[in-house]
Amino acid sequence: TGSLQAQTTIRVGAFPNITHAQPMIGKANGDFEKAMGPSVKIQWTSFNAGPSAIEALFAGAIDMTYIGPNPAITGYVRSGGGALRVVAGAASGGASLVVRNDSGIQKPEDFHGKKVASPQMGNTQDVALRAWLKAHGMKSMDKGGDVQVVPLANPDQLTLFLKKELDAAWAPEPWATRLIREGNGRLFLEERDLWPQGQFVTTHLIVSAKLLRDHPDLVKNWIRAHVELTDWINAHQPEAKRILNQQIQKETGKALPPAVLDEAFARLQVTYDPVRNSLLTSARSAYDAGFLGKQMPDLSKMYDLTLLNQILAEKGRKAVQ
Amino acid sequence: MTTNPISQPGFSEHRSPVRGSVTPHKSGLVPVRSNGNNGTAKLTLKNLSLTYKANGSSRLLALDGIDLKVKPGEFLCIVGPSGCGKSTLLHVIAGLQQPTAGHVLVDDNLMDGPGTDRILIFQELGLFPWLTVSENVEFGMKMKGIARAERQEKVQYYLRLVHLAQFKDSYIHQLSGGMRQRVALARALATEPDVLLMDEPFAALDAQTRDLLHDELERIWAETGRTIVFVTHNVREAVRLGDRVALFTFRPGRIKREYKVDLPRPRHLEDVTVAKSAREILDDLREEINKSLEAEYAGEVLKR
Amino acid sequence: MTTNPISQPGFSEHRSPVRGSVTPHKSGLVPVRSNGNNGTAKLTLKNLSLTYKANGSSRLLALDGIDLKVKPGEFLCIVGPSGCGKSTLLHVIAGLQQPTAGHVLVDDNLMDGPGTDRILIFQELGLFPWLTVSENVEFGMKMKGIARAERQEKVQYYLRLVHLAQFKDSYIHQLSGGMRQRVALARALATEPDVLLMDEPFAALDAQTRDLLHDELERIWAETGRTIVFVTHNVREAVRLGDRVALFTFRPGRIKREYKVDLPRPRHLEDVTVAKSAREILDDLREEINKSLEAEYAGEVLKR
Amino acid sequence: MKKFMRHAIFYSVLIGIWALLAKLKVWPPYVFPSPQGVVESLAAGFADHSFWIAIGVSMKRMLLGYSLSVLLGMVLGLGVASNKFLEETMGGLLVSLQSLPSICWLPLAVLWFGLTEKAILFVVVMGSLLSVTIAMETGRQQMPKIYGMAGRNLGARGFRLFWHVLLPASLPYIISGLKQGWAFAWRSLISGEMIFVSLGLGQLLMMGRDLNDMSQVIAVMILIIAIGYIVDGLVFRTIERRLQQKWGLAPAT
Amino acid sequence: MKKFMRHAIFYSVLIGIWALLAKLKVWPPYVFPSPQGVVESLAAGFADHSFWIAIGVSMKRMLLGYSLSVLLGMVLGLGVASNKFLEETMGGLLVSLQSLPSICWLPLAVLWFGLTEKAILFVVVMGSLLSVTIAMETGRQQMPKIYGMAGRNLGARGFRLFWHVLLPASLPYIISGLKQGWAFAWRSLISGEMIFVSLGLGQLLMMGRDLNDMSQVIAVMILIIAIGYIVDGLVFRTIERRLQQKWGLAPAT
Ligand SMILES: Nc1ncnc2c1ncn2[C@@H]1O[C@H](COP(=O)(O)OP(=O)(O)OP(=O)(O)O)[C@@H](O)[C@H]1O
Ligand SMILES: Nc1ncnc2c1ncn2[C@@H]1O[C@H](COP(=O)(O)OP(=O)(O)OP(=O)(O)O)[C@@H](O)[C@H]1O
Ligand SMILES: [Mg+2]
Ligand SMILES: [Mg+2]
Repeated sequence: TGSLQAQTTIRVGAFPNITHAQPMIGKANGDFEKAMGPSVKIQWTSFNAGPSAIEALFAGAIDMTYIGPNPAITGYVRSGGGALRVVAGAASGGASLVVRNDSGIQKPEDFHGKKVASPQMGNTQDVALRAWLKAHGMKSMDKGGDVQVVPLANPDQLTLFLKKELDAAWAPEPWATRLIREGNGRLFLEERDLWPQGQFVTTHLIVSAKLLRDHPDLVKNWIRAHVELTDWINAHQPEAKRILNQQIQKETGKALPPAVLDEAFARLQVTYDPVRNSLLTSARSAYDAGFLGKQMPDLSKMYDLTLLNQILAEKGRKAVQ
Repeated sequence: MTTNPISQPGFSEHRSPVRGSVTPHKSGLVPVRSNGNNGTAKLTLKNLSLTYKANGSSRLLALDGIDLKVKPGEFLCIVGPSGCGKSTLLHVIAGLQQPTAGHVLVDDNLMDGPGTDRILIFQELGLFPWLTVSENVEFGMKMKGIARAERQEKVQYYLRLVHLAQFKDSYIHQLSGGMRQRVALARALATEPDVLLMDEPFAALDAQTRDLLHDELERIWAETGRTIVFVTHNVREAVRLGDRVALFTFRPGRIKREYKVDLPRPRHLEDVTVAKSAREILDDLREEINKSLEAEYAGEVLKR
Repeated sequence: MTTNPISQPGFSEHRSPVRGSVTPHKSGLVPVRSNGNNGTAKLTLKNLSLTYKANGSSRLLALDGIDLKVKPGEFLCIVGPSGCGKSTLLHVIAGLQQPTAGHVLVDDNLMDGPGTDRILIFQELGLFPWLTVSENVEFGMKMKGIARAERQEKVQYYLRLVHLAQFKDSYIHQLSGGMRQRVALARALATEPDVLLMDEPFAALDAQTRDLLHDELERIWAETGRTIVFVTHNVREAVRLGDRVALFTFRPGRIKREYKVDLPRPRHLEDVTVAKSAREILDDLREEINKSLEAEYAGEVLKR
Repeated sequence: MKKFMRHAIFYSVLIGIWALLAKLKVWPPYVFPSPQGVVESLAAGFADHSFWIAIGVSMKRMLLGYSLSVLLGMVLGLGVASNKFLEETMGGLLVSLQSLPSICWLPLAVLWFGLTEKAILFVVVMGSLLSVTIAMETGRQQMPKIYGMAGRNLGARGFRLFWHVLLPASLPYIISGLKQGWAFAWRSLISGEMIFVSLGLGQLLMMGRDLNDMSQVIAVMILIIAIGYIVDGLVFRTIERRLQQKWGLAPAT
Repeated sequence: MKKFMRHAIFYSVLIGIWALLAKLKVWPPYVFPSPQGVVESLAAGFADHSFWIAIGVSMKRMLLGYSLSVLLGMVLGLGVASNKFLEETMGGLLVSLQSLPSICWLPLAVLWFGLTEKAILFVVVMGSLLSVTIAMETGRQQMPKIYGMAGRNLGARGFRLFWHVLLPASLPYIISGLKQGWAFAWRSLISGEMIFVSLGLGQLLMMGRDLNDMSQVIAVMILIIAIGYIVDGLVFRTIERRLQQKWGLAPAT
């Protein structure tokens, strides 16, 4: 299939965001181009939000993308399992419950009657927040409890922190850090403390089912490069952070303040493990909270980690679940 | 000397069929009955009626059973009280308004819709404010597909005719009322239609300019054999210009009477014969208006 | 019998100071010089000039050094060739247009801007299409703050005066040209101003209706002592109505000559004396137009 | 009757094409849902009352916000029209301020009004306000001079001139502004309703998009279109028809 | 000169109030930046060329998309105007279709055009197209009857009637539509640029909001306003002035 590969272009999506370290750094350094060889052309597209990336994947405008768990689930469920597969992880951790310093919250019980924000109705943090409240015997107002859960865009959370109209927020990085640094906030808990081994998925790599079917070799090459890049990042954190920030600046015109970057990055873990169980657990909670329809969707076929595990085996590492 | 190509001996009066004499009436007017003859007509109006929706559910009968023939090359003047339906009639002939009943034949063919064979000078003029004077005059020719060079020659000719050559690049709002009226006149003449429908085209002109334009119009008419239907409220003007004058009743508009004008051309507005003929029509008109005023106020007389 | 409250013996002609005789001229006209007297004037125009921007950079001198006095209760008629600046002058007096030079005094006070003491009947009428006929007539009174009941009484009175009582609830577009003109007349009269500025208010009316309205206007004028400046292209009408007639030159508009009309009232349009006087003015007008036409075409004569 | 038939045919053909495209599976159903899918979404939405609630909530906001912006837009238009200074300074900014996307107003809305209805109203008003003002200004600029002259001649001044002459004379223009303002208001409302979970149609639309649920997106689109259609027929067409009758304007053919 | 002075005063006072509010720290500087902060953002943006690039990219899209939608909007307006069937069916939908937020078009844009410039153009065109059509339709409805009559009387028919009479006669209305269309186009562009990261001003604006960087948001707003101001002055005011001169229309005072 050499001649076929000669014309192959693969179109990849990613977000200019610190939870997308592999694609950003790989893009900056040309690592993927090197790994895929001259016969494959890589066409990068940066997205601002998950739904757009899923839309593009649905429309056949991209072949694979780095993306958060939520849009991946909706994309999988919406297409009846036909559109995409998760083939690797990219990042774990990086979400925290931040409380406003003068909100008077010291312990979980203090959340009674408070106003707590999540980024979006039904997304991972929203689900995590509701599950955590439930675990501590509280309910959100719409379920008849006394904690007001307000889904709210991250920037608005900061504004309302400053206006003292919001008491707490379950936020991903770098917003958790910014709420702490700029919004007079305090870290109440890190979500990773709630998970086994402190791992829960934040970003993973999905590919269209079609690409996986037609060009498993390409996907495999990509995953290999992805794994190697992950290792490199973990081994060269300071340089990785510098390149990451540069790339973010290049694409968005704005770099993160170094302090925010450092603090946020510290709460993240760059990994190739998709932490499948965390997603399934989270999906279960989401279903319990009524976000996934009348029937618990079957997510068992959402993962195809064969290629990843092959590569890990090549490298003599432990397979992931 | 008459430039009128058609010459028909006298006929009886239109509505009340009293026979007129064949020799010219002493005032120069001969009552005629236009429907009597069967020669080809340029325009034939058959039993035309038109009802307007007025306020609410009430209706206004503007034209009521108009029968009229206009012969090719005839100069027909229409006079009548204000609001009797003269403009409405011209709109119908131009094909811009649908009659409620009856129909219009042009050259014995059923007319449907407007055509460049019948050009109307609107009472409201209807000049295009987004065009200059010369572009306005050019408009009809452009629509007819006349070549640019010829168009411009004609624009110049007709603008001179109406004494507006100097204003060819002006926009309409820069003209006085009378100048606008002359632009509308030039625009219609320049289109050179078979039938010219003119709705009080000289109403806003000073006496002298009007006299000059009377002469020009008569000359063009005589030279080209055009058919002209000319609405005016100036009875003298009607006698000055027309082969025939039709007098409309007040409301609804009917043809009360027709007069053949048998005075030799060229005539002049101030001619004694013209004045005399006009006075005769004016008397009929006056009678018509008084009758209708009385009707309108149910016998109540306006205090004065 | 004259209803004219002001009666002044003859004066010399305006531009070429040839002394006229004190006794009435044989035609009933007396050339006058309006600037000569020093009594209080209702309107005083001092050296009024107005230049329009025409196309591009060219300019058009519409009014050129107009000096004119109108006495309280005087009926002044203005005649002149089409496009000579008559409407412009009325706009200036009404305060709707700023003269380039000179100024207007009303009752010896410098006029600035429009006021309900001077109501203009526009040549284009300027009726409000969003109002009914009676609301249009009511408008000026409403602005003056007249009580509703009185307003409605007057609306009815003036609509009857112009024979449009039946159309009080119609909208403007439902009226014929002549009817619209009468609405504008009623609107202006109903506002009952000191000074009425009328720009060809009867141009679209049939002869008989116009005659009736001449009578009405004359009656109102005599009864109320209103000052009227009346622009017309109908010289006979000017003589029929006016105490004085001012003849404008072609372009730029200057006062070529003024005539005092010394005929007894009531006059009639068809009176021989009126016709005779009119002919005299018409001769001057004709001369004026021919002169200007010649100038316009630089000696070239229109072929006819 | 015939008109109704023509309408029926038109919409049937449209839906037919759509159904055909969906049936042929030119695009996967999760990006290009079938009419049936959308009807199901609609039925489900109405059945669980969420659409009714959303329509009610959004319509209330629209009515309030739109009325407010028409009112304020007119006042502003009057200001700009009557004050030379305002005209010079504001006049040239109208179009550019109107072209600011609603996203610009979101932070200010949150800052000034917090998570309240007022914040949403603010976004709606800011989004459509100037649209009316632009139309008024154009109307005033393009109005035949004679009306103003006639009004002043008859003694109308200042506010009375505006109210009795300039406003009705420019009404034909204002109508267009009202229509455009309506469109702006809807779009802004949708943005405004994204500030926080606020039950409206904007929320439903965004949920549909966030969940990549095209059936829901199209269902909400249909609701918006239907509401617009009704309002257009009841309000704008009525004003237009009355105006045409009064002024004797008529669609040229 | 005096006009310039008045402008200078107006803007100085505006900026003065702003600076004062910022100085008084009525609101935290994160959400209510000072003029200096914004100027710094502007300077930085221009210094690292990101603003220049964004302006270039967005202006190109605007020019293309806007011209296209004006053109198509007019064609559609002609269609609706000249075809009774289209008028009945489409006419009533114009306002409602125009009120659909751009977000509705995003999925279709991606589906049909992929992640290309065309997708963004599509969103811009869909966002402003009908605005021009609405204005044309209003113009045609509200145009004095006499123009159409005079045109037909002089032999204009069909397309020629449209081009030589109906279009110029409704130009005063169309101007207002062009202005509103410009505003719609900008707003849609900002939405369109959210499909993917595409360097435009919309991107910068959204970045600013996503990072809660109000200085950047306001800097971009100022850019949008400035561009609108220039376009308004160069295009719309010029057309308006020419129209006023030709038609003898004048702002009433
Ligand atoms: N669009 C309309 N709607 C309702 N009635 C109308 C309309 N146009 C004209 N009319 C009525 O029809 C009658 C005839 O009008 P028309 O304009 O034909 O009169 P006219 O003879 O031309 O009068 P004039 O000499 O005053 O111009 C009038 O009474 C008028 O009120
Ligand atoms: N707005 C304008 N811009 C430029 N020129 C104008 C304008 N209005 C009028 N004029 C010119 O001023 C001159 C005088 O116009 P005006 O309307 O005062 O004439 P008039 O005496 O009333 O004529 P008519 O008897 O035809 O109504 C005309 O030559 C006309 O072309
Ligand atoms: Mg008429
Ligand atoms: Mg005049």
